[in-house]
Formats: sequence, C-alpha cells, structure tokens
Amino acid sequence: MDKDFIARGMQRCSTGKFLLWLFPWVALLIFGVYSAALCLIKGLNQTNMDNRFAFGAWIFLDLTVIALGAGAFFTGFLLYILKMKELKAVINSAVVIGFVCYSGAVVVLAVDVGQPLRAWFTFWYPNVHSMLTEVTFCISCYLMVLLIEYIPIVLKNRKLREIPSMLVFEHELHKLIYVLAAVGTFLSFFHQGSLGGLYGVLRGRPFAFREHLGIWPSTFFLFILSAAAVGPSFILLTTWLVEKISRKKLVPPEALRLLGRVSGMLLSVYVLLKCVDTLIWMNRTSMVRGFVPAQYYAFEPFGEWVLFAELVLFGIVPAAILLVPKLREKTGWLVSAAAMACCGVALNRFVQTIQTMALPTLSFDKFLMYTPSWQEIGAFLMVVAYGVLVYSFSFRYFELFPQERQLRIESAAAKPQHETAVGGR
Amino acid sequence: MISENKGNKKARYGMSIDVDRCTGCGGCMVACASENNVAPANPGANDRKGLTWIRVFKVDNGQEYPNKRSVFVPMMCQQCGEETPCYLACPQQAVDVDPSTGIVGQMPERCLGCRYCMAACPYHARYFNWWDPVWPAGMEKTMNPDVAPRMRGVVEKCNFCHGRWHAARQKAAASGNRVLDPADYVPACVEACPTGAIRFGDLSDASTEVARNSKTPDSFRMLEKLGTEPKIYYMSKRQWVKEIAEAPKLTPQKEPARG
Amino acid sequence: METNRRDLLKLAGGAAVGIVFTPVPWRLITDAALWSENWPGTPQPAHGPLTARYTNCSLCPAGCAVRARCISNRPIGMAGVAGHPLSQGALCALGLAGHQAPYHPDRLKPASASAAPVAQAIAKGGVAVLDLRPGRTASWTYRRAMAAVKGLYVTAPQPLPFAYNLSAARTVLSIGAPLIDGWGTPGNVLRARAGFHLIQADSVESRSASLADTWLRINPGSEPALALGLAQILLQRKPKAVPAGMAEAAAQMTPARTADATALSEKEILDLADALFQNGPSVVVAGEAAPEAAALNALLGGWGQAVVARQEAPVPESWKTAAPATELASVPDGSIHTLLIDESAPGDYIPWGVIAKKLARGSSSVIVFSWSGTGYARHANLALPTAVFPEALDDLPAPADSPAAAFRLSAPLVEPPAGVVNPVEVIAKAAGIDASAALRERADAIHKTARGNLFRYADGVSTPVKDLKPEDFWNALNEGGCWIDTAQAGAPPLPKWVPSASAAGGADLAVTIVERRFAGAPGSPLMSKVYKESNLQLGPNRAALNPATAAGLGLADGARAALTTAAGSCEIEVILDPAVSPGALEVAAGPEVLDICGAFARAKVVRA
Amino acid sequence: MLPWNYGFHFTTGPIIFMGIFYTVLVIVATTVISAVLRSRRAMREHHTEHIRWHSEFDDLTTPARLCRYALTGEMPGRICPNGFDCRHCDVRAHLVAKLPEAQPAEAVVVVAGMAFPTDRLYHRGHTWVKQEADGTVTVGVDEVAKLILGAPDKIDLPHVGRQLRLNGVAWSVSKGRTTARVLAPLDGKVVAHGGPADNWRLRIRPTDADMSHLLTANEIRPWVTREIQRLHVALAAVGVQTEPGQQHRPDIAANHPDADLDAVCAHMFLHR
Repeated sequence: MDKDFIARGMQRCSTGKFLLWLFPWVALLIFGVYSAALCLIKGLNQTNMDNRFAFGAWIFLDLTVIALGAGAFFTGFLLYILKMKELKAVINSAVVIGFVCYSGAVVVLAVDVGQPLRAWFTFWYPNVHSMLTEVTFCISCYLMVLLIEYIPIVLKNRKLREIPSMLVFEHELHKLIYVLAAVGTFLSFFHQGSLGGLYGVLRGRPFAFREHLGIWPSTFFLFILSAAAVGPSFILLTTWLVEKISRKKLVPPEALRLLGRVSGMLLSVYVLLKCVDTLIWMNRTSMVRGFVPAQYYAFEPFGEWVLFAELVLFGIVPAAILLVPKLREKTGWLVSAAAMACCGVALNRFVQTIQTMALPTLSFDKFLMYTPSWQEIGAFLMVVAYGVLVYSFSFRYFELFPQERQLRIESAAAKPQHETAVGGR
Repeated sequence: MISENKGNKKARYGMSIDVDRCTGCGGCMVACASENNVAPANPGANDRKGLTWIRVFKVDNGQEYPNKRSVFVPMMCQQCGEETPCYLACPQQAVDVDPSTGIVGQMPERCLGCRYCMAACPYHARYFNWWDPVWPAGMEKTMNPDVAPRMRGVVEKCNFCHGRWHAARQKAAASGNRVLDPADYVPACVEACPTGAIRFGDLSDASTEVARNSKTPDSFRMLEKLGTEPKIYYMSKRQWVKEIAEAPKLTPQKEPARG
Repeated sequence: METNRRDLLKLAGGAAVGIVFTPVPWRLITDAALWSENWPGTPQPAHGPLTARYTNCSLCPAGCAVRARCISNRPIGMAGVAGHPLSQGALCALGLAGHQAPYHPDRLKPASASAAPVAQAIAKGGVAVLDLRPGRTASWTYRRAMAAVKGLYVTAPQPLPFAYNLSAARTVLSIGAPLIDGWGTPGNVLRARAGFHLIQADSVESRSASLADTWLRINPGSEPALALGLAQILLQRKPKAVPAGMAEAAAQMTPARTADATALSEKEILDLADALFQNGPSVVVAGEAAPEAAALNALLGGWGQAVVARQEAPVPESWKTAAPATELASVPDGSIHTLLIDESAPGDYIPWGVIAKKLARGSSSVIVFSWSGTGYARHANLALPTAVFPEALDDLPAPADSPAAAFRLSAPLVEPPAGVVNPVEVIAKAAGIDASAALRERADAIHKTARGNLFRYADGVSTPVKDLKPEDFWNALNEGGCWIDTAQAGAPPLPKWVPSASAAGGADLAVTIVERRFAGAPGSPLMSKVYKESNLQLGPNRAALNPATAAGLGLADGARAALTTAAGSCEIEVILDPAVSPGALEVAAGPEVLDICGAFARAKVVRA
Repeated sequence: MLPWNYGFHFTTGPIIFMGIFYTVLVIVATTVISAVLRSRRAMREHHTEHIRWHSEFDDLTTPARLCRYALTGEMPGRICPNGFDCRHCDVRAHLVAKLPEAQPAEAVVVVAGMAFPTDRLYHRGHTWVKQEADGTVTVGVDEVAKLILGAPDKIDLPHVGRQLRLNGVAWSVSKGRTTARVLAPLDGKVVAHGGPADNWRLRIRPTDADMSHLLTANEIRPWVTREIQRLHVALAAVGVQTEPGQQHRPDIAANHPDADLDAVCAHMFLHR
C-alpha cells in the first residue's frame, strides 16, 4: 500500500522502519501540542516570560528559524532568477524546509501572542509605522507563496499524478513558478529586513537601536544579508544531514559546493558590514543616547566574548573556509563551516532578542535573567517535531531531490564498470 | 479620534513628581489600581508579572552605610511626546497618541498581546495580563464603571486616568464649555498622594504648576537623551537623585533596586 | 424584454460583487470585531449616579477621614478629606482601597455559628474581654459589661498617657518607630514633617529611615540601650523632671557602653544628645522601646509643649462606674476561663503566646470576634465573623499624635453581609446591659460640654459645637464629621520607669519587624500591588537579610527558610538587602511571624 | 486595510504599504488563477498525455534522454530537447539534409541475441510500428520489452476508437507486482486489437503521417546496445548484478521475482 505512494526508482526504507523513525517525533509532537495547548488555554502565565522579559525564547527561536528558512527564497532566487541550474537538485528540499520553518514560526507566534484570535486585527487595522506590521504582512504572504510552491511538489507524488487534473495543474503551476519565486524573493527581502528592523528601531533600547538609512535601521539590511548568507548554508547542512540519515547520495557534490560558495561570499560581505555597523553603533549611536557600549558587556554571562564569537568565530572564520575552494572540496570543512555560519546567525538573533531584553535601560533596573519554562520548550519542540515529520513524509513520498534517481543509477553504473576495469587487468 | 477635539485648544498633559517628597507609601499604586479596575494579584504573580500602572521604586545612591541614601521614584507611562516608542511599535493601532491631549492611549480591546510595545518601552511602564483577571467574589461591586476591565493576554498601562478625562470632558460639554476645568480632571494617583508630591496639569499652559515645575533647574526627565520627550518631570534638589535619570552606570553587580 | 430566472441570478450575483466594493461589508466586519472584544468572564461594572459620601476609615487606629466616590451609593473609590484637622486630606494605601476590604479572600465567611456560647460563657464566670483598640465607646461598653458580670476588661498595652504635638517639635528622634510609614495619623505626621528635624535610629533602612534627615543604623534590639544612654547624658544636664527610677537605671549606661550596644560611635551618641538638647523642643517616638522613650521624653524640653497629656472625649457620667482597664501583662497567668477577643477593631497584634499564658489550663475557651481568618481566629475555639470597614458603625479614639481629644464615627457605607455579629451587641446583651445607643449617648455627652468644634467633611466647615443642636451634631457625625476639643491639654503626669523586656538569644539574629499595619487587617486585595506585584514594601512572611549574613547561613535570594524563635517556627521567604545590619533580620509583620516574635525577639533562620 | 476602516489615513505611508500588499496579492492570485485556467484549457484540449510525457521526460536520467544522433555518434552526448519528437527538430532537419539516409543493409538486426526486423520503425519506448497496406499501422513491443517482462500476466489495451497521442500511454502491462506503461509510438486512432499469437497489439490509423521521430534500421544497433547497457545499470541499481558480458535470460521479471522491477520498467519504458 505505502509502497504505491513512493516514486519508482527511489529507495525508501520499509514501512515498519519508517514508523519506528516517526514514533519519537510523534511522541515529541504530542508533548509539544500539550505544552502549547496549556499556553493557549491557561494563558501565557505558563511561560517564564514577564513584563520586563516580554519576549523570550520563542521570539529568539522564531527569528533564528526564519533566518535559516531563508534558504527557500534565496535558492529559488538563485535558480529561477539568476538561473543557477545546479541548484535544481536542492530546490524542492529548500521549499519544504522554508515551508516548515515559516509555518512553524507562525504557529509559535500564534501561541506567543496573548490573544491569538485577534491576529487578524493586524490586517484589519494595520499600523504602517510598525515593523511588526511589515513582518506580519510579509510573513503571511510569503507563507502563502511557499504553500503554493509546495503544491507542485505534492502533486508530483506517484499516486496523485495519476489523476490527470493534478498532473496538468502541477505542470501549469510549475511553468509560472518563477513569478512566485520573484514574489517570494521580494517578500522575503522585506520580512527578513523588517525582522531586523524590529529591534533596530527600538529607540528605547539603545543596545538594539541602530542608525537609520531612509526609513529603515541598519539591522534591516544586515538581517537580509545574514539570512541570505546562511539560508544556503542551512540547505547545505540539512541536505548533508538527510544524506547521512538516509545513507543515500541525493545531490551532486557540485550543488553543495555552489551553495557553500554563495554562502561564503554573502557571509563575508555581511561580516564586513556588520563590523562597520558595530563600530558606528559603539562610537556614535549608543554614545549619543548616553549609553556607554562597554557597559552592555559588563554583565555576566554576556561579556565581550559574545561580540567576538558573533563576528569572528562564527563570522569571519566560516566565511574564509567557504571562500577557499580547496577547503570547500572537503565535505568536513564545508559542512562545519556551514554549521558555524548557522550558529553565527543564531547567536546574532539571540543577542538581538535576549540580550536586548536582559540589559537594563533605567539606572535602577536590574540586569535580568530568564530561563524558559518547560511549556515554552515544549511548544518549540512541537514545531521541531512538526518540521521533522513534514520533512520525513515529504522525503518519503515526494521527490525532494530530483537527481536522486539519476545519482543512484550513476552509482550503479559506476560499480560494474569499475569491477570490469579491475577484472580486465 | 483626530476630529474629536477639532477647534479645541490643544493640551499637553503632564506631571511633575517631587521625589524628595515621596514617602513610598504606595497609596498611588493602590488608588490607581482601584480607579482603573486592575485586578488583585494572581497567586502566581510576582514583581515581574504584576499589574502596576504606577510603580514606586526604591532607588539608592549605590553607596554603603553611612553614605547610603534612598529615594522613592514613582514610575508610570512617561507619555512620550516624540517618536513615541510604543505607538510606533504596535502593529494594529492599539496604541494611539491623542493630539488634543498628548496622552498616549492604550486600547486593550484592540490589543493582540504581542508585547512588542513592552519591548519598545524603555521605562517598563507597560504591563501584560498574564492571567485572567479575577476579582474576589463581591469585589466587582467596587469597580469603577468608567473604566472597562481588561482581559487576559493584553497589554495595559497608565493613560492618565482616561475615564476621569472622559467624565470631565462630558461635564464640560454638558455645561457648554470647550475646555475642561482642571479641578475636574485629576488622575487617581495625584489625588491619592498624601504629600502632594505628584502634580498634574497642562504643560502647554504656562500658568499651571506642572509647567512651572517642568522649567525649574531641579526638574529632570527619565532617559532624556533617548529623545522620547516624556511628559513626566521629576524633581529633586539632590544631584545624585537627578543622575538616576541617566543610563545605567558601569557597576555590573550593582545592588538590585527594591521597588 | 422578459426577465427570467437567469437574469435574476445574474442580478443577485452582480449585486453581491458590487457590495464588496462598498464600505458596508467591511464596516460590518469591523463592528463584529467590536463585539468580539468582550472577553467572557470579565465583570462589567454597573453605571449609576455618582455621589460623594464621607466617613472615617477604621482599618487602623489612625481613623483618617474618607471621601468615598459612590455609584448608586456603592463606594468605588476612596480619597482623603481636604483640610481635615487631623488627617490633613491624606490617606494611606490601606485606606485608599478600604472600600474593598470586605471582599478580601481571607475574610471569615459569615456562617450559621451562633453567638449563644458567649452568653453561656459569661453566665459561667471567669470571663475576660480583650480589647485591641481601647478608648472607643465600645471599650466603655465592654467595661460596663464586665463590671456587670464581674469579668475582666483587658487591654494590651495601655494607650500611652500622653500625646505628641509634632507641629510644636523641632527635633524628633524616632527609635525604631515607623514614623513616616504609618505611625499616628499619616497626614498629620507628613504635614508636621517639614517643621522638624527627623533622626531615625533604626536597624534597617525602613521607609522612615530613608526619609529621615539622619539615619542612625543601630544594632537591632539595642533601642532600649540607646534610650538609656541618651538619658544618661541628658541627666547630666539637670532636667527639670526625672521619672522615678530612671537615674539609677541610666547611671550604668555610659556613652562607651551605649556605643558598644548600639554600634554607633560615642561621638554620634553625644551629638545626638546635643541635637535633642539644643534644637528643642524635642520629642522621642519609639516603637518597641516605648517605656524608655516615654521616660526619655520627660527629660527633654518638649515635655508639656510637644508632649502633652492625652485627652479622651467625654463620656456619660453613668459609665464611669465601669470596670477598670487591666493590662494583659498584669493578669495572673492561667486565670482566664473564657477570653473574648474583639478583633473587629484591630490594633497592635499581641503574640498569641502572651495571651495563651493567661488562659486557665485545660478548660479555657477563646471566642474571637473578627472579620479576618488570619488573626486570632486561627487560635480560637469559636470565631464569630464581624462586619468590617465600611460596613460597621464604630468610633475612633484620638490617635497618639492628636494633642486634643477627638470624636468621630466610622459610619457604614455598605450593608454588612447576613450572618455577621456585632461583638458589642453580643457582649452587652449577654451581660444584661443596654448599650444599643451608646454612641449616641456619648455624642450627647460631648455636646453637653459645649466645648470644641465640629469639622464637617462635605463642606470643610468647622462649627463650634455650642452652635449646634444635639440632633444636628449626631447627624453631622454620621454623615462625615469630626469633633475636636478646644480645651488645652497640660503636661502629662511623669511616667514611671519601666524597663523593656528583652529576649535572650545569644548568637541568634535580632528580629526587626516592619509593616505592622498589615498585621491585623488584610485590607483590600489590591494591597498586593505594593508588596507582591512590586517590592516596594516587604510582603507578609518575607524577611530581608544582609547578604553577608545570608551567605553565612547558606541562604540565597528568594530561598524558602524556617524562622524559629523560642516561641515557635514559621516559614519565610528570604530576600537579600545590604541595608539590613549584619546579624539582623528584617521581617514583615504577619500573624504567623508576630505569634512567634515578641519585642526584641531573636530568631534562627534555617534553609527549608 | 481599507480606506473606510478605523485608523486608515490617506497619507503616503498607508497608500504605499497597502498598495504593495494588494499588488502582491493580485500577482499571486493571478498566477494561481492563470495556472488553473490554463490547466482547464489543457484538459479540455486533451493535452494531458502530452503534458505527462513532457513532465516525465524531464525527470528521466541523462542516458535515457540522449538524442538519436548521440546514439549513432554523430552528436556525442547531446540530450534531446524535444521529448523525442523529432518531427519539428531543426537539428534533425539539418542533419537529414546533410547526410542522406543510407539504405538498410540487412533485413534483421541482431543485437545480443535479439532480433529486430528492419521492415518497421522503432520507438524509444520499445515499441515498433509497421506500415500496413491499408494505411493503418501495426504496433507491437520489441525484443527488449519481451526480455524484461516475458509473457505478461495482464494487458490493458485501449478500446477501439480511442485516440492515442504520441508518447502518451498506449497500453499498460502487468507482471507480478509490476505494472509498466507502454508509450504510444505515434498519434492515431485504435482500429483493432491483436494478441500474442499475432505478435502485435494494436492496429492504429495514424492521424499524422510524419513518422520521422521513429528510429530507422541504421539506428537500431547503437540504440539497442545502449538500451542493454541501461538495462544492466537499472538492474544493478535494484540489486540484480550482471557479470561482464553475461546476457540476461528472457523474462527477467519471472527470473527475479524479488527485485523491484517497477523501477526497471519505469527506467526502460521511459516513465516514472
């Protein structure tokens, strides 16, 4: 039964093994749904957030997840707009990852707000001055675009394509996919930017506030750049991980190397601009507001090492590795550098959200710490489990890596020939 | 909202708080909660999850005895006038700045509970309803009908007793006046303060006590350099007290303030 | 042209599409949102006509004047009465939300418990009434009732025989008294505050300490020593009057010894004495070291000016045959068979251990009249629920900072719930006396003297009593009024020297109790704003320790710990505060804490 | 959101913001709606088979999509851009003009023991087409197909009168757990069914006389050689190893009942 849904020529594990793989994730999902339900039914008192720490782990993880999910739009942009054909090998996987990241983030956001049923008010009474309005509009539009981009992947399923209307619709939609890729790129640019702007505009938080270029703070542009830089890295990382877990060759190594190269180039530009931005902020923006930057790093555990780690360890170092072709050739270096780049962007989002909240603004404020409650962690694990499940199903039943079959055939073709050559001697 | 006060003289309501006179009795906090139908604390609430539209902090000069000195500093919404951080943050216009009064208003029934405004506020003057508000049985009879109680999951804050402003405006309108009688519009904390440390009035009217207070050399505003133009003026004759308005000093493991 | 069904459908479809381009559907959605903005379960307060009513707050003995904003006669907000001669328009946090006190969750639920056991107990004999707020008309009724049944009328402690006139003082030394945070009538103290130099000797940085001109951080428990040390210095300056026994007691307390006991320097003590001596009139106000302070006052220049004899409002002649007031301390141990405690008018909370000692072994019973389940009701054999402010009619004696006699009523603003008992009525009836009109009788007695003025709250006008008819006087008192005597009070009689009892404890932490006002009366549930939802005041059962002391005990900020004294143990939450003296413990008053901590208690704190 | 809603002001900010938002919505909606409309038109115009073939052709492995001239070595490595429809291919037209077709040398081409008569044309999906005198054509499967499936358990032939589309599904064949779709080698209407005894399956009246997309005699050998290689690779990929130089016995499906022949059939019959 289950086999009929798996595309011909794709090797997938047995149904029993697949169910065994699903089991822990489903268990995690149930636990997560319970946690989230507690937060929705009993209210946000279930979290350890408070009036001073109004944003907590969820916002940090949302921002990180959305930055990592940027691979979807950026790979689409490289493939459909810049015509980098090698990336066709990962585009479907990128779309699914993007969809998982964005929908997961939206679910967490829905739990994070106090009155989720009023979410539509943002559309009904939008305050165009608010960065959050921009974020909400762009994320919901982009999620819609991702959903539409996900449709052809689903419709290509072996059983579904036997239905002529599905087949035809998939074909026609796929022909127009570049329009969606362009719209997605546009929306992603704005919401990645406005997620950065979210904190950069906070005049009341000099740690986060940045100089403005036009109507947007510098973080607007830095977030776009950093998301575009790590998006490909994350696709690289997940693809490598899926290859390891499924013990299959899924994409040609050139595709991964291209992702690494693109990531490295953008990352180096990002780190450069980030350094310039940090210097301007330290010497001007913050000082003008009476806040001595050294003071931000005077509170343990957020010492200067945070800045060092963000800029050097997880910025310059992975950028350098990804830019050196020799190192890029070696999977170990490539994957490690991609992982470091992802850590760097996660650290950046952490600093922007958590450290901003923890630092005092009034002279008689305390430096605050906060540890997420198990409900908060559970609700986030729900999204992780959801993501793994969606991806697992997609990987099993849809063709996330179009070259998988070809690579399998190629490796099958390579083996006997090799043997022949040996035998021939 | 914009057209409501067209033709009226525009006011800029503000406060002056003489911290040298504040005894930290907490009367303003209780009177405010009673006036504005803020529910009593949930059993799980603490000083970080409570609802105190006005909150009195005990702030010291950071020195050890015998040089230690403390003052009590009431903090409420500072009614920022320029680039109002919360107004610019709210995604759905649940925060508004009334151009006719300068008062930063909060519409809890519009609020989504995203708490972005709380992150934006440098004064921590915004409070989130972490729990369903619960009044002990019968206590709802003591609630003020001029103020709608809020629900769980929304943000609320000081609005200079909007209910009292509304009542004063209605009274003025009923008697054919276009301007309110200042005696009719006094926020609850001002009325409650036993030492008269808190004064309230129209800052744009030079004859009011607050306008005069705001111009004395003793007056200062919290984090003035942020450029948010708050309309709460604090006053003290002591230099170290004036310095509490500035950014935190480089004393990492400073003794936490009680308040 | 004929119209068929198809045309009609087309028309309907076109209209539907067209309507989308008009504001109508969108406006409807907006309005639908407005309806959805009501959240189920949130109470909607009722509207009604707004009126002002006046009374006096009876939640604490200060009895501040109150203007209640009422909707349909229900109080919805409290404020002070401007120009009031005693409370000066001020109201404390407790009073500002006093109208909500009836709804405190800790209130004793009106039950079907009958007051019959009171009558049975009185009939049996060996009965005593413990009055926590003496000086009221109700106190006189209890005395009359006890005279009738040969019972005992007990107070603890007796009100001081003198009153302070702070506006006449130039220097005030507060030895551990909460002078600015709840002592006397807050409004009166705050008004006089501008005229005197305040020196606060306190082991913790209480609110009075932070607002004082000088804060002297003394060792906890060294308050009597400081008073004695000052007396020793002042005695050398030949004061006019010296309380009996004082010179002998003070002789040993040289400045060096005082310095040793208090942790002040000798110079500080000498300077303090100089300040009191030179910048007179000076008065001393004390918390737990009241007896020493009383005697010390006699040595200072304020005696007779800033410290005057305490006056009580006149009472009908016929009452004067009532039973005398006995101090709890002088009641023989184990002698009371039935103790009736009137906690409906709370005053200082007496540790339960002190009371329990006086009860007869085995067969005694305790009947408590109270609105709160957290006070003595915990120890009672029978707890009878009473009305609470603003439900009950009671009067308030003049506070310690009123140099003149005063009489005012706490007139009810709301009906008490069914099932509450009135302790005065119950005890009077059981004793067979008629006291139903006692307040009116006393008002008439006051009126008969034709002395003093009546201050009316509604219009802020003072009228000489002699210009009023008795009926008008009575009505005015009920509608918000205050009678203040005009008779000049003279110097009080010289107090006797009585040393404070001090608890032994050696190495244990010396306990300083703050926020005593919350002890007896829970007040409004909204008081949570000042101690639970903020750290402005120390919450009940929270204790502050110096960080060094806490570190020595292995206690972190927020730790749960057990507070143990000779009298027992209770659970506390520890917070760290460098303003507390090392080796001291600042703990907020609460019945559990007070039950085990008497004056100058010493305690162990062990992590729970 | 809308001009008559609370808080909407006719100022630059809201107009630009909402303008962009509505533009995005319109673009996305237009894209989806036009995809729907185009699919409806395609369905109406019976382009399903055509679309299926083109979408599947893109997913075929590179060796399966080689141009016929890549097979013969004239244009090595060229991938067919037209989905094996050479009728309008410029490259073919160009090459045909340059190299006039040589006459077939033999009547039957034998490759790896399999016979391919040259009196007929061959389709890349392993069918052959033989012109009949009455203007119809006979369609049958070639030896490679028989090598894989042997005698099928079940054959689903299209009913008589059905219009077949080039590269659409002509009929399907089941053997054991495997189902293979056999592609139609040309456009035409089914006029009769054949059987194993007749050695043909369908008789078709072509609707397009141009058969230039079918392989001719000289292309049979390189093509079949290549196909046998592909078959070996496909079998190897499902775990059926072939010794070098070894030939498979006919009816592989019956010989290797445990192998995933679905994948092999899809591979060889050019579908997914």
